[in-house]
Amino acid sequence: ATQSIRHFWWGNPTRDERTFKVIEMFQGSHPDIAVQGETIGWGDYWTKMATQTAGGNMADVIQMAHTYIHEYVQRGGVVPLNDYIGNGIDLSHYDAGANDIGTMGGDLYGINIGATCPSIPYNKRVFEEAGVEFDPLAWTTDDFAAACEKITSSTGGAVTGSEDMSLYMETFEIFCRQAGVDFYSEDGELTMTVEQVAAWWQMWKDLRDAGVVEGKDATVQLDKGMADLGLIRGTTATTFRWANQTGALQGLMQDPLGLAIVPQRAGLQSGHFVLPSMFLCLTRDAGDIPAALAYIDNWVNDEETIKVLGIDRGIPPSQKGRDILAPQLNETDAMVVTFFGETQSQILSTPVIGPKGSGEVRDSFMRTGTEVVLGNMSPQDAADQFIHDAEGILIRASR
Amino acid sequence: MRKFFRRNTAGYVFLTPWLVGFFFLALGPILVSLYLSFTRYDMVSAPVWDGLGNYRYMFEYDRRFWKALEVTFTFVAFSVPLRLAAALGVAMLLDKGLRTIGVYRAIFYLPSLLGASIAIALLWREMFGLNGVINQVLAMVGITGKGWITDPDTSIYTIVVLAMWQFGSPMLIFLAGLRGIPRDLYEAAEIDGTSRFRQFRRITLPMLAPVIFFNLVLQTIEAFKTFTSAFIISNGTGAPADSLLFYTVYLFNEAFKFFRMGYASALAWVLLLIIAAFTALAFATSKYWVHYENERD
Amino acid sequence: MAGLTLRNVEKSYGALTVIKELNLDIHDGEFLVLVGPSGCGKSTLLRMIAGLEEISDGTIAIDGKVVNDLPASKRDLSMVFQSYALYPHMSVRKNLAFGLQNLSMPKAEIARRVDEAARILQIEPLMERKPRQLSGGQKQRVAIGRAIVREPGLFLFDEPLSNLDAELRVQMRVELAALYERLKTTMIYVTHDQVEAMTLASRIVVLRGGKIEQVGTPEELYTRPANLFVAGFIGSPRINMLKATVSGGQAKMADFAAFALPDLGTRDSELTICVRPEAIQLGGGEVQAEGKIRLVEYLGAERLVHIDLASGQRLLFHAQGADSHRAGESVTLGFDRADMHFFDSSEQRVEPALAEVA
Amino acid sequence: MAGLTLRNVEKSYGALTVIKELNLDIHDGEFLVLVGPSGCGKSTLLRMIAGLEEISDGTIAIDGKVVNDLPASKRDLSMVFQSYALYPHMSVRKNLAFGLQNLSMPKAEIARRVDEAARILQIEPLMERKPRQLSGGQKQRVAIGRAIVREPGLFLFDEPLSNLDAELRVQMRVELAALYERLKTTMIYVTHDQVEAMTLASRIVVLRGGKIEQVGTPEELYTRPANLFVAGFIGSPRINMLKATVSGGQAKMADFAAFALPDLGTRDSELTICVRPEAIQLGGGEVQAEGKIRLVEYLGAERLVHIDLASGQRLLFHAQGADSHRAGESVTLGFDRADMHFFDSSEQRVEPALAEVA
Amino acid sequence: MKTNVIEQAVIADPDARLAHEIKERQRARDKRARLLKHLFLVILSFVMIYPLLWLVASSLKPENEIFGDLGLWPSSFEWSNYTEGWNALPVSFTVFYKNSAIVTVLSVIGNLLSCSFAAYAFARLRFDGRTFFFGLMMMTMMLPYHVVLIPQYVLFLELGWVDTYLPLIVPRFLAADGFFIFLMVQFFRQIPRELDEAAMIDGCSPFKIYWAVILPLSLPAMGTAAIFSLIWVWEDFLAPLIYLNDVQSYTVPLALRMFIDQEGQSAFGQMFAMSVLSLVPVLIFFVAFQKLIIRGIATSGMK
Ligand SMILES: Nc1ncnc2c1ncn2[C@@H]1O[C@H](COP(=O)(O)OP(=O)(O)OP(=O)(O)O)[C@@H](O)[C@H]1O
Ligand SMILES: Nc1ncnc2c1ncn2[C@@H]1O[C@H](COP(=O)(O)OP(=O)(O)OP(=O)(O)O)[C@@H](O)[C@H]1O
Ligand SMILES: [Mg+2]
Ligand SMILES: [Mg+2]
Repeated sequence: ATQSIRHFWWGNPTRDERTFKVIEMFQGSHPDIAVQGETIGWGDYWTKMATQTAGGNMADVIQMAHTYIHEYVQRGGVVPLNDYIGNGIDLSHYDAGANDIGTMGGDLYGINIGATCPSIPYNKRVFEEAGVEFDPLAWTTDDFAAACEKITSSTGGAVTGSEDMSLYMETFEIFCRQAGVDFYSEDGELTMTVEQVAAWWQMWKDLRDAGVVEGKDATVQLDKGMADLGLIRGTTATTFRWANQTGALQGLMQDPLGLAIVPQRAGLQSGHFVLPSMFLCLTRDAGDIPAALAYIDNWVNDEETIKVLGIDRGIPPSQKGRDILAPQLNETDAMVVTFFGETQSQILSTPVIGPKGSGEVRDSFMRTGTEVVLGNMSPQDAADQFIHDAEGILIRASR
Repeated sequence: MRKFFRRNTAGYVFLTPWLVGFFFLALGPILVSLYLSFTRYDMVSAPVWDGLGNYRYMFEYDRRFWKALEVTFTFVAFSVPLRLAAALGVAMLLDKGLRTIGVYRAIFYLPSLLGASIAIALLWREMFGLNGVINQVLAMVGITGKGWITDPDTSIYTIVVLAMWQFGSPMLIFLAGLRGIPRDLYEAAEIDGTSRFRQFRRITLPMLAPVIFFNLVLQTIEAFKTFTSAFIISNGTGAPADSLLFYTVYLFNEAFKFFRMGYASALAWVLLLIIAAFTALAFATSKYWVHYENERD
Repeated sequence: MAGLTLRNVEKSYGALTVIKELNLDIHDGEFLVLVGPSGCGKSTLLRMIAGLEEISDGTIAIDGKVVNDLPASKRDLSMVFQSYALYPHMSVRKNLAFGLQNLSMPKAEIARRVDEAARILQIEPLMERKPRQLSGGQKQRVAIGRAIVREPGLFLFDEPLSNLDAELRVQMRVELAALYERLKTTMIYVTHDQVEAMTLASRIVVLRGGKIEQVGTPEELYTRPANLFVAGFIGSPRINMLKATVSGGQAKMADFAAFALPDLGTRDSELTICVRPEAIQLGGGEVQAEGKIRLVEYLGAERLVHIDLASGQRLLFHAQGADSHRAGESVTLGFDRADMHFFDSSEQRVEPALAEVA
Repeated sequence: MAGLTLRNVEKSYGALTVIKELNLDIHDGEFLVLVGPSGCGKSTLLRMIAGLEEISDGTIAIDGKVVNDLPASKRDLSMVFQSYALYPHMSVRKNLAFGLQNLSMPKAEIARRVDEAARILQIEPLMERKPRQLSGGQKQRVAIGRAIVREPGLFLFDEPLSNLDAELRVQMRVELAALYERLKTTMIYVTHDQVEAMTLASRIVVLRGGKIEQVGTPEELYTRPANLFVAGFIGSPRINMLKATVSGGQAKMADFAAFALPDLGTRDSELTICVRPEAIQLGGGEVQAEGKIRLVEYLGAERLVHIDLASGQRLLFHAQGADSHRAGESVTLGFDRADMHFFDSSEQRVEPALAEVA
Repeated sequence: MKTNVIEQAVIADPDARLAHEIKERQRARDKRARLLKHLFLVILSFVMIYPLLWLVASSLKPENEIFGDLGLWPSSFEWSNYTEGWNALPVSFTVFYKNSAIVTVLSVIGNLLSCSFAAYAFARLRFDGRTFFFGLMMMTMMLPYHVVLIPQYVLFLELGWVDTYLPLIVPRFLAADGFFIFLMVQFFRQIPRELDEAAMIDGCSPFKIYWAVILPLSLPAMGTAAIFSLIWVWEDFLAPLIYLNDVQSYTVPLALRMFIDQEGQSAFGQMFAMSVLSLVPVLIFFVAFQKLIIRGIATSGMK
């Protein structure tokens, strides 16, 4: 090999296996390009990434998450790909708007390599046994509350209807968008409102007070891993997750899972959206750009590659991709793809990706929300404080 | 001049590996971190000089800094004495007699072997959770427990318990130390009609003082720097309600989650000063209670 | 106050038996001195009595009560360790006071006793020092002090004066004797110093290889050693030993003329005849030989004269004061029959029948 | 082989000066014995010579080369520590061989020397033991062994025989003398044993409080002590000291009749007159007094008779062999003028003018 | 016949009988005391060992049972977690173990050597600047390591050491871990100085004293240090995480981190199985080396 590139992603055993297979295949077809695959789990990935970035030693091609892409884009860690689209990388078959979220200020920084959407995975067995009947694609917050009540009472409280999602900012985002309010404006201003925040927390407080959602002990743990979810442990019937994680959830459970949308608010618009679960980015430190481009192009276009990758990283953001995969999907995956397809119609807009500091705002949201969960603050007061804090955070982050 | 060389050569020869390591590997990064503490540095772009900005923000505006200090001090105050006491107690128990003691030593060290792995985090949440083992045991004696680890008022103490439970390394050091106490002192004390307890207080403790001192200083330093257990148990967030926001967890998040390495460096140097103050205090008082048999001067 | 009874006491380290079937009665209030060659088991015996060393076999009773499994701390005794075993982290004063504090004695009384001991031991200026700041002899005195501040029923001293200068040793010896006079406690005292043994002991026990060779008053041991070992061991300079063959009531030693032997009640034809160096007479004595002075050792008050006899035997002569013998000089020497000690071939003392002493 | 020169050597621990302005020349091949009361600085001096103790002031030269800052390991000497300092983790054999291995000596030679030392010290059966399995005297012998296997230019012995029994001590003393004879190396030897000092020394140094009181051959020290301290320190049993007032050529001691004093070349009217216990004569002597026997100490070969005089003065009389005095008896005692040692009021020896000795 | 005689003698001799009885009584009492102590230790042991039991149990459970069911006993034993876990990652655990072994063995050797060197200097030798450097050494332990991570990374990057084992191993040969230096200093200071002196008299250079006297006499401390440094290096994941890029060069703890994906498919069962296995070498080493710790060396060559 005369050229060499490094590809760095966060993974797990299956994903790593698939990715290394892809690399192997790529090298088979491109004997002049050596690819070094580098991988580690999610949590450690970002520490290592930051260190490599600081050292000027980033891998040529990296996997990005929507929660972090802004940080790297704004600081120049990843480079725009505009010049290479159609000129090295062929994205012509991509769904319209599939790369919107990877585009900032008109430049494309991250190529969508798997789309996902918000979802409420639910324990089918529990729902059925409790006799809950609902339309997973069109239920409302009232249906949701009723379902929770039914489940909780029918199991005598052994299983509560739902996890208390008041601290899930992702779920709140849909709630917000249902009212037509996005979190941030295009230029990074905070646009979410005190009212929406208060209403959100109030809604959950009511459910909590009714005793139909999981208790505060489970709630105040933040950023729970799958292993800690009530859904997995059998103590609640639903949670919030990105749809592409359904397979992973199902692997840890015995009961079958179903997927529902985040409940609608009666009379308001849909807040549903899709976003890339992962991006591929070209970094500032990339040495051999043509080789990297060849690699990326192969990744999004090569049929065999798409087959090997499966929907592990999300649903292919192109009909071509989805068609290639359709025959090989297992039951759960098929359900996910179906769900993804069926909810397309509910997408009204794409959310704006958060500015620098949005991660910290999310932390602040969870922290302040905790006070509400613990009963130390009223939803309204907490909402006031959160918005105040969030503004401060954004100001500090923008310096 | 020759005298100077004669006096110093051996010392510096033995110190060479450390000196090389210190000057070539450690000092640079330390100084850089000091420099960074006066800058804004997001790790992607170049650092920007900010004077005392970080420090000013820390002391004037940063509520979470103070919270982190509070959490950390609470932890240090409880965990260090408890852990040392547990370690010393068990070490004393294991010091003599009993043929099977090797097995116990291994068993008691196990928790420390497991360190702060994901398994421990899961387990700890389970044990101290609402329906955890602890509450089941408490229920047996008629006490209704609570979610110890999820209640901001008590969560820190579960970490203290964790620290105490992982007393393996100080225990091992105590064991090694106990072995160094000349047996004839106990014989003399026996002859002097000394009770076991007084032997412990008047012979064991003072003779073990250098080792106790070591453990005290090191455990204090380590306790101030505690990171992994709190980080893993709180999923890196310091939750619930920042009650597990250990100083280094906060520092880590500032650095690697929020890209404020400059601020994190400032935090680090403040922590260093705090630890240094405590260590200096320990060293200063040591001459009153740590006896080195062999010091000439 | 305590009497001690040792019955069939044994001590082994693995296969090595250090104390063998030892039987000994120590009377209440006795000053017993233990002597014996290096490594014979003196310290071990002391440590067993103290309760520091497990007894492999037999029983030890204090005041008639078997104490085999009584811990040292309950035996009410104090001990000066051969290795001092001072508490390195305590000042001299604290070292001395430590044992007393265990008795929860009033502070003033502790201070009084400690000061008294310090005065006796002449370590008053050293009271605030740590043991490592002391000279060997000073340490040893602190070790003695630690034992004497307490007034237990039994004192055990393991070579307590070995590192003191002659003058101090005499003073300390006198102090210990005074202490003994005052308290009349049982004392067991190990020493290599013959003067100490002789002057302090009410009885001396001679130990060899873990066995008792003889027990008796100093005078008994000196004048009537029970066997050749005791004869050689007690007395400095060492007793002269001469081989003799007996035939027909006559004894013959190389270099000496044969002489009539009193009835010794033994059939052995090989005897050992011992004569103390101070019993040798130059130019006199009932049994005489010719010799040549090999070496004159100067000891201040006296001289030790080493004399070679023709057969190669060597005799030691303890010469008094003004004596002007020189090495190389030829002399006639002799001794009286009354000064002879007789030992049979099994090295046991044999006593001449009284009537027959000429 | 090494000669040593000490010039104005001082040693202080903080404010405490332990060795003061010490000057001493030790000749090459000399056997120098260091004596002095406990804590006078003997060990310290030895350690300074060895290079283990920093010298606060002054210079030490070995063979004319100043060695103040030469490390101990380069001084080519061996030392027996007062505290033995055996390597606890090594067997006796390894303890002995250790120093030799540092010299990269052939294995066979090491083994030979170690075996030889073991034989001399009678520790052959102990060779595989660790120090903690040895008795005190055995440890001490190992410590000696460690010093003698090497054959350095200078030997330093710090009370090497203090924990051995009398017999062994004599044997070891003879062995050390033989070693000295064979190697003719400089030896510096600290002891509290007068016999050792007297028999081994080519010269004795008497140290007190870190200062040299007198240096001389054993005979010089015994017969002409330079001052009252040396007189009292050398000689066992201790010399008798009597206060005397001088007037008009006559000296008067309490209890004794006045007698004519030779010219002492001093104007002091207060003198101290010393008489060795063996110079006392019962019923004889030029100067006489009446006394009462307080105590007779039995020492085997001789007796120590303590006599009270009317004024309360006490005299010690060293009685030879067959002596039948009893406590309580009244006696007349005396001594000759030739046996008197005179010391002036500053405790320095004064010598009677030769001509005037009657 | 012979035993009979002895028995008779025992019965006949009251002292011997008494001695016999006493021994029996003492034995009984010792036994009781021992039993009590054991009981206490056993209970404590259970508390201490519980997490390991849980870990082992979890490693044997089917994936979907690990979190749903809190009992220790698996419904079926999934030994496949072990067999499959070993090869679940792109690189076999055989390689990870080999990598870990290389890094660990070299690191432990480096640590023990270099730290004991420095400790010897600090504890035993006098030189100008000793206190100053000791203070600096202590200081290096106080700075949270996260803030020097990046400068250090840059340094090693400059040296071209990234993606090699050098950043993991070289610092250990340069006494980078103050913990061990300080630990050894405290133990070295306890060794009677007279032994150094005796060795000096025996013609030892400072190095020989260190090697032949100080080291063997600090076996308990060295054993402790060996155990700690082995365990810590074996379990260390931060440095390997930062400095190793190639999966082929990953160490075991890094490999264990590859099983868990917060956001996706995880293999908890296999991760637990491999975690259990990763403890095995450490435990073996612990059991082997703790003997050093308890075989204390009585400093009894001293008076
Ligand atoms: N570290 C120290 N600090 C203060 N004083 C000390 C120290 N070491 C020794 N000394 C004092 O120095 C003096 C001389 O001690 P050294 O050990 O030389 O005495 P020594 O003549 O050998 O006595 P001994 O015959 O008892 O062994 C003693 O009075 C002792 O108390
Ligand atoms: N732990 C042990 N293992 C084996 N033998 C030992 C042990 N301790 C002592 N001994 C041996 O037991 C014998 C008696 O030792 P002890 O200390 O009683 O002698 P000692 O009479 O006091 O001699 P010394 O006069 O030399 O002090 C010695 O020969 C010694 O070597
Ligand atoms: Mg002894
Ligand atoms: Mg001394």
